[in-house]
Amino acid sequence: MPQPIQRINDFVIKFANVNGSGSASANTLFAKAILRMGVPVSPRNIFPSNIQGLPTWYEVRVSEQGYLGRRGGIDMMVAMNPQTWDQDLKEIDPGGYLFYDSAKSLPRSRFRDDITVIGMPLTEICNDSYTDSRQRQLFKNIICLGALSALLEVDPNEIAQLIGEQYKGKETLLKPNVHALQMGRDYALAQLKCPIGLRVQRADRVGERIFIEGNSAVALGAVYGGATVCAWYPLTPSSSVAEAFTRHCKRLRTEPETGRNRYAIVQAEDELASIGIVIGAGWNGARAFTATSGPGISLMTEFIGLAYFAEVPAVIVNVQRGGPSTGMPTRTQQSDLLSCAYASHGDTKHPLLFPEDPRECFDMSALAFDLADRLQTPVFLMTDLDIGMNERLCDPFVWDDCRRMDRGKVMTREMLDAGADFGRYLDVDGDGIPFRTYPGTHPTRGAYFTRGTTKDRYARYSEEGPVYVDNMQRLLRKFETARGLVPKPVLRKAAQATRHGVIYFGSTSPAMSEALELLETQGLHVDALRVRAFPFCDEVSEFIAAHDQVFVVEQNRDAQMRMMLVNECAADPARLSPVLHYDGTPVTARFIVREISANLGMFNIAPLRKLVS
Amino acid sequence: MPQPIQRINDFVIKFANVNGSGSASANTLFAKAILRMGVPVSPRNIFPSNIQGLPTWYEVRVSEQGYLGRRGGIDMMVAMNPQTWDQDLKEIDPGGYLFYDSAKSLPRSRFRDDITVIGMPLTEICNDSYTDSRQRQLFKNIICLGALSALLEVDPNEIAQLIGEQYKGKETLLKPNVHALQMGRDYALAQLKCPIGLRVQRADRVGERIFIEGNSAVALGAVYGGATVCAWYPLTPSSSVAEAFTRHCKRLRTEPETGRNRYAIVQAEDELASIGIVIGAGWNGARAFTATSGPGISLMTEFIGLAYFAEVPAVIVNVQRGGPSTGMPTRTQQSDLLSCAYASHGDTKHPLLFPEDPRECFDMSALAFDLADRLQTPVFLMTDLDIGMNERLCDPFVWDDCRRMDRGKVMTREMLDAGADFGRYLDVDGDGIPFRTYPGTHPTRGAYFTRGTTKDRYARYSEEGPVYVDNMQRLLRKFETARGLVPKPVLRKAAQATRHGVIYFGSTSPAMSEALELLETQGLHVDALRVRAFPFCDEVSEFIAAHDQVFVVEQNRDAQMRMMLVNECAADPARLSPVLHYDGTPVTARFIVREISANLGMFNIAPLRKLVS
Amino acid sequence: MTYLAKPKLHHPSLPVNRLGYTRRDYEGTVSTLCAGCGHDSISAAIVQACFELDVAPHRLAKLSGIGCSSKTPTYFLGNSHGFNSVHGRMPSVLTGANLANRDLIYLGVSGDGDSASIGFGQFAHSVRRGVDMVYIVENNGVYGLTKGQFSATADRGSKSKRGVTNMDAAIDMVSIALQMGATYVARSFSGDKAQLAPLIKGAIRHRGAAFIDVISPCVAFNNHPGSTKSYDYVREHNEAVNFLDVMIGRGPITTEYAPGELREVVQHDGSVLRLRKLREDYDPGNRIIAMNMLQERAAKGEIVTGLLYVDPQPVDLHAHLNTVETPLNQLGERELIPGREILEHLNSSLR
Amino acid sequence: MTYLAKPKLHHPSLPVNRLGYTRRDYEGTVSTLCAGCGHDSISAAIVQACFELDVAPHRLAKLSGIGCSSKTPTYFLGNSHGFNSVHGRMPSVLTGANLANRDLIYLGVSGDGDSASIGFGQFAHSVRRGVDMVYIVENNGVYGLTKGQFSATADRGSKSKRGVTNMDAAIDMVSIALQMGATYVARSFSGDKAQLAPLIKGAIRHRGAAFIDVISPCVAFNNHPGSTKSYDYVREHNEAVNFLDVMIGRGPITTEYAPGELREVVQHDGSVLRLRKLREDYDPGNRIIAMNMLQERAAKGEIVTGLLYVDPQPVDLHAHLNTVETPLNQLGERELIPGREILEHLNSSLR
Ligand SMILES: Cc1ncc(C[n+]2csc(CCOP(=O)(O)OP(=O)(O)O)c2C)c(N)n1
Ligand SMILES: Cc1ncc(C[n+]2csc(CCOP(=O)(O)OP(=O)(O)O)c2C)c(N)n1
Ligand code: SF4
Ligand code: SF4
Ligand SMILES: [Mg+2]
Ligand SMILES: [Mg+2]
Repeated sequence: MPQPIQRINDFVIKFANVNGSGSASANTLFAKAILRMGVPVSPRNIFPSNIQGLPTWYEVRVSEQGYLGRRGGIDMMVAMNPQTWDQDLKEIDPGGYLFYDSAKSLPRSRFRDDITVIGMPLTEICNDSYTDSRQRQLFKNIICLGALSALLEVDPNEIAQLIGEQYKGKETLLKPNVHALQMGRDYALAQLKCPIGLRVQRADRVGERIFIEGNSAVALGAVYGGATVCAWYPLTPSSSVAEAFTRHCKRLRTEPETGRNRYAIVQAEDELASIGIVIGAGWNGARAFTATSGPGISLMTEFIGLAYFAEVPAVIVNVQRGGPSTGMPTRTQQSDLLSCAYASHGDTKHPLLFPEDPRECFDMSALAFDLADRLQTPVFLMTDLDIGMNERLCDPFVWDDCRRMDRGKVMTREMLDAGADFGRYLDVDGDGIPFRTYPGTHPTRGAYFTRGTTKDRYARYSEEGPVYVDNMQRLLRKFETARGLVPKPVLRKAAQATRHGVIYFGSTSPAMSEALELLETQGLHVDALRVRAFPFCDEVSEFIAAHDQVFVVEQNRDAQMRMMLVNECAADPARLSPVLHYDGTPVTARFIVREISANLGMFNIAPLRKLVS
Repeated sequence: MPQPIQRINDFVIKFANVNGSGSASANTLFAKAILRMGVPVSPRNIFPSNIQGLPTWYEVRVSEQGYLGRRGGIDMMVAMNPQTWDQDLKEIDPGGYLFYDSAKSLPRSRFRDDITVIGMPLTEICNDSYTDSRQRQLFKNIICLGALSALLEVDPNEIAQLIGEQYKGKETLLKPNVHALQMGRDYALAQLKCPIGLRVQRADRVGERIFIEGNSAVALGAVYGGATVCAWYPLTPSSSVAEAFTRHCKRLRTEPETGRNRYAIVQAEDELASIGIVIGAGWNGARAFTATSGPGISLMTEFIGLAYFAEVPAVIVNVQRGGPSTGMPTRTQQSDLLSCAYASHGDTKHPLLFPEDPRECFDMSALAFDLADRLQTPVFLMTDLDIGMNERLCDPFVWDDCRRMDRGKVMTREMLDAGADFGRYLDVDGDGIPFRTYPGTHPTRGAYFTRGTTKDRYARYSEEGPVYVDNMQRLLRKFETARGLVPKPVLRKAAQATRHGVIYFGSTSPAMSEALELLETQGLHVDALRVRAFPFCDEVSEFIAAHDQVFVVEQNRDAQMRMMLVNECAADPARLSPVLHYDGTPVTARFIVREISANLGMFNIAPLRKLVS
Repeated sequence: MTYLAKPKLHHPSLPVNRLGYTRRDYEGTVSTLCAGCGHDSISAAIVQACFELDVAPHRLAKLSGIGCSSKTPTYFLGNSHGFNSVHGRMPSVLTGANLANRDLIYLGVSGDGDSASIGFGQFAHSVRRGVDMVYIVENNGVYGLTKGQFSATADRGSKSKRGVTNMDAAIDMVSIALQMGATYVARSFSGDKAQLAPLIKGAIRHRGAAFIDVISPCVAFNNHPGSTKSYDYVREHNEAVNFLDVMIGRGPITTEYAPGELREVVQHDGSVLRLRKLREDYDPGNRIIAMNMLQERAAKGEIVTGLLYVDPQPVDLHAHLNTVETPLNQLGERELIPGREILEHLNSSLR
Repeated sequence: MTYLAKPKLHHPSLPVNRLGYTRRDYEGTVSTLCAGCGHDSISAAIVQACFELDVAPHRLAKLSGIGCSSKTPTYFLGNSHGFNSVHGRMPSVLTGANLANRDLIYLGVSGDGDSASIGFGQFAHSVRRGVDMVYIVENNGVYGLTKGQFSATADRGSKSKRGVTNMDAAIDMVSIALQMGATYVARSFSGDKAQLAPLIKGAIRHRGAAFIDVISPCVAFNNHPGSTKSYDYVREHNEAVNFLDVMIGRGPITTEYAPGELREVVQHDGSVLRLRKLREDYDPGNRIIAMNMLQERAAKGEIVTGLLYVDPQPVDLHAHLNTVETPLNQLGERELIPGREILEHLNSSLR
């Protein structure tokens, strides 16, 4: 047997559970307790498109260095699902650990020799202590947690404290939970060899950071961005954006005097209606958004073209999942870039924002409303399941109370009265953005008829070629203006000057940061640019121009970002090498390092130590 | 006054009419009579999105050389619409001709000095001859036609013959039409200076060619392609595809014994239903298609992704119009390339076919059904309004009676009984295409469950990463197979070896042919490649590689074809120069020549004589 | 100056309403529909209704889908904002507009293709949500703008201009609206402005989902014998169950009417719907009876017109959502943005 | 060998039907729905109906949209082709499949979200076209698969698991199906297999648009007090108007039934629907009366179940389209392709 893995504050543990068995809450307690000990964690739910009974996993990476991407490989498996036993066992790295419910005995052949096996008769303990079957199921998870606290030296007080916060005011729930925790812990301390080679040690590496799901952060950003209308249709993995918005609004947006709502949330009958409601509200001067995923975007396509051409602000949150078609609803990808950037028939282009974590989800969500109003066009917030439905450690939210909503070019009653020349599609100052009026502004001036067909600068219907071209070119100017308004990319220079660069975006960020460090330690220097928006700022073209070879890391099959870069930055495709990961799991640093180093090898770089993934 | 234009068999005449006034039939007679004289014509309808009362035009290019593209410039205007008088007058080239209804006198200021003005009191003549107001309106057009036959020396017997064919068996309609024709002709011969400088002379330049609208040809191609199910939703300019299919089927697809239909045509409630019906029928082994335009494509987007991923054959005819959104429903563009090639969220790619004229509409329509069955995927036939809704002279249709439908890889009851290993998504021979079974084939074998979610080679549901990747890579292999099956591009070498090339496609073809001749006469040698399909055949990449500078001529704003070429052929964008025409009118040879020669100028080619457009 | 705000030189003797507007102030640009199209008469009825109700044109927003009918909002109320959206999706756009500013009047104009074919789902769902709107379907049984194909309201057995017989069951928009919970439901005929204009007035004053199905013959494609939506056919089969007069505030009962039972319904906003019964057995206060009658009469080939159902105390979407009185599009930073301090509290709860 | 054709080792004593199949031959893969989900009972009823009707599994195609309900076709009829399409669009896919081959039986399975929300238009239009199909909505008033949001069939005033009250008017699928011209309309309850299985049998033998609304409680998200789609609520408010027995060919009237008026309806294909009336005043032969009764009972909070309407002589889409008897997908070059000569004639007509 290989040496059991010995690692402090740097390992991956995976819980194999059954969907709907109530394991989620215990799993979260585990992750949060480690966080409270000052050690960064990044947990990931791996769940099926199912409500009850199918396998589900919770993978937690514990990393004092603060690596928040998926690492690959499993150091310890908590195997609570007989259905997936064989598969789960196989995944453990040699020298790793297996924790399982030994109540039912298994033949030796179903185990492995190269790992440390820790059995605990969880079911027995539960059955002895509880009579109710639901209780047995729920407390089993807590007892298990107690045992793990002993095995891994997770501070039980932190767990108890968290349970206390969770059940504040519900003493009848609090006590039995703490009791179960203690019971599991006591058993482990008495019967099992504690601690094992994997351990958690108190550190100070979390700081002020917060722990939140991207979808909730997006929703909070919408509150701070001044969104008042939300129309949505349930669709995994985006539903929790609207659900969180509902929760946030309930707390933060009630008119104190009347108890009435300063927002309107409509669960529409489908995505066509959701986006229609958003466009109607945006046209009428409210800040409005919808949250959806790939299939919803596809259904919204016609309407998105209308909003582009009629120049109506709208914010569309796309929490990307695996495509195409229904695809992999509970898996992650970054594969809707083309379908969003060029959504709809005819010549169209739409701004996209790529947040890397919940903090940027918040920032960019709020920003999206300013951009949509300023640019009078749909703006996409491109997150994904990995970032949206998993809690992620990130910088705390900040807000400047002096910040004002940028409502863009809105002509008021006063301006109209003062005799302003209102042309709905008139480019008064060269930025391609015309003034608009809200309906109801003025009794005799400023009304106009909005259309998805061709119109002149004064919104008069026209089918004339020159009028059409004039309008379409203005829309291009507007897109140029967008280029100057969207968030700039973030450059991370390698320690040494290098001809090699890498471009990445969105949820790939933590894996990429780690990969860059790994590459650096191998003497491979790569400059990195994290793209945060489309249209691409000039810095992106400059970055490509400044490097002989640029890797483009993305989570889709067809290298969609690369295609957009080639096209929009007029870059020679020969210099852009795709690094593609698209099996539905979040990309790992190991994968990126392997791909890049293999590729650099081809470019006559000194041979590299082969890395495993 | 400049010298009146003198041209035989080479001029452009434009009829300015009122929508719904019955001018269409007289206009067609005019064009067809010239054709019957052996002189090629290419007429184009310019009509508004309106049923009655708004201006509409019919522009006829008469060209013995056989140029069928729009030329630009008007030699003679038949101004029958007071609403557009001023605008129509302005369009006439200096030295040109104006024919108008002089019944109502106009001040001199409303005329021009540099053209020949020919007035004829049409209304008066009509009112004297007819009492019924509808008759007055209709026969006015025929009287006008009679006058033109005298002015331009169009053989009146050809017109009379055409009227005879049109009203065969309807003597009561035939006679008065011929009478009106004669009346107009007699008046002109007696009262006007006949002929004018523009004349038609019998020639022999039409040959066996036929004269038909692209939409009708597409529909006929669908009949010959074996389509049995058509589902559609009315949408300009695509409606006449389904309407023509209905007509063709009535004549060609009735079961003789029973009078029953060997086809099913459903006018669905919208485009989502149309494509759904097509996919259901394709899944169940019928050849099925829909015809639509941009907005319909947008609505079909989700379903197209399903067909891609579930691998269901479908043929989608996209008669492109001006976008985005409702755009310019009655104008032409080639601006749905991206929205079709990469339709739907997630990683998707779809074959596209680009016919140049009705003949290719027919050929490619029939072919599309073979390709869809062979590739088990949606195939797009990309025509446009210019080609679809205008009669165009083209080679006659041909058909080989030995030709058999390629139904692709379909596993039969016999094969299943013989023990074939049926895996719905199993790539048995490396071409990426699996076998399918039709429902109802076999009592116990070959049934499978079709899904838009991830499945393994045996169609079993799976959410596993490797299974997903395996399937997605097979789909890429299938796309490679498509590359070998779609129509190859057509190369037209310049007279001299050259570093310059031009790529074009679809309805741009006649303008391009003419432009190439014009360039050649100016000593500008450009090799030309007409792309006929996506994915691009190797010849396309080779063509790009073989030229330093390649112009890409297309009728959209965002250079969509160029983007696809850069991306799919890994071409350096610096070498691909966009030539974009997107005002909704068909591109002209003059425009192409001007753009290309100006651009070649920039590349240090000997300066060129400036051309007007 | 915008295109629509064309200077209108009024003849001094033109009557003005309480806001000082003449009827011409409620007009739009010149119609480009076919001469004789029923839709133009509906536009005229809308003009009349708004004029008589003293609607401030800029306090009304007009929304439509795509079709000849959906074009009409250009032809009336030139000083109102309008939105000609996409085919079949007016209801969602209108819903969103309504959410953004509850203080305006929302007039949705649609066609039978727009609302019964492609837009059937949106029509039904906007009604069942109780959006406060006037939803008018200009129903000609065909797709006018795409040249005369059958729409989903074409009656089974009716014939197209080219002689094709429609085989699909017809959708009766009024029955669906009733079933979806519309609180004001009427049917009328574009050829009967005297009936139509008051129905529109009543709908405008109704604070809930008001639906009016207006049979509106298409002279270009559906006005021939064999059509059940032609002028002749509708005139022959029209069966008005009542006649409406809308009063703002309660006035004395005038004696202008021919005899017939009078009934007054006071709407939530104080407007009075004064209904003169033409069919004794028709009760517009009972949804179930109304539906039943409609079905029976339809089976007999009658086109029942009039105010078919009204709930004078509707509950609209804003009430369901419990939104504040101030239009949402007028809320500012103070009302909407919780600020830094609260965010910091939130941060601490996330550690 | 495909996955679905799993070798089934039958106990020799299992009863077989006329085709020699046992009930197990009508099963599918193991259900992954929640234990107790109503949908699983519907699957069982489908299995029973097909077994008893001697349906050859491969002559039936099962189509669905997306949702827990739409997943169920994997769990029955493993030897039938299935198509789990996209959300809300089963009706169009089924229509197309039906057009391609009129010889198969088409079973459409959908949910209330799938058919009443996103798919409302397709549902309505497929019914009004008279597509020959069995359309089953597994109606739980919520979106199960996306975790319990209200669907459009949730009753106004009903409460979600989290305590939120639904404010939108409910869509009654049965009323809409009737209005759209469905020729076989039933409602049942997943908890009542004895009622449900015969209703499915009758629908399968019906040669037109057959619609069955099956209330099917969602144990995960909609089985609590306050729900009107819970097992308890439905049991309490269920009001069966009749009981159906389907006979293939006319057999003697058995005496197994409790007394009650018996009525026999002979369908177009010869199958006999034997109806025992449980409510004397309910007549499933009259669409208008049926609709009226439904409305009245619904207003009283009753959930009317049973065979609500049947037209024994339906006219289906193929009849409307006058298609040939041979399935279109079996026509070959000879029938479909007019050939060179005709093309040349066409060419000459185009000169
Ligand atoms: C997505 C889409 N599909 C099709 C069309 C084409 N189209 C325009 S209007 C129309 C039908 C209009 O019919 P209706 O609503 O009855 O209006 P009408 O013209 O009869 O007043 C159609 C099909 C479109 N504009 N958009
Ligand atoms: C276009 C699209 N939007 C949303 C979804 C997400 N979705 C999946 S199932 C479902 C609702 C299913 O509800 P219902 O039809 O009632 O089925 P149930 O699960 O309740 O049986 C939704 C909204 C989807 N798959 N596709
Ligand atoms: S086509 Fe019909 S609906 Fe359209 S404008 Fe003409 S008459 Fe009216
Ligand atoms: S969530 Fe509801 S509908 Fe879905 S399987 Fe569970 S009980 Fe059934
Ligand atoms: Mg219509
Ligand atoms: Mg449901």
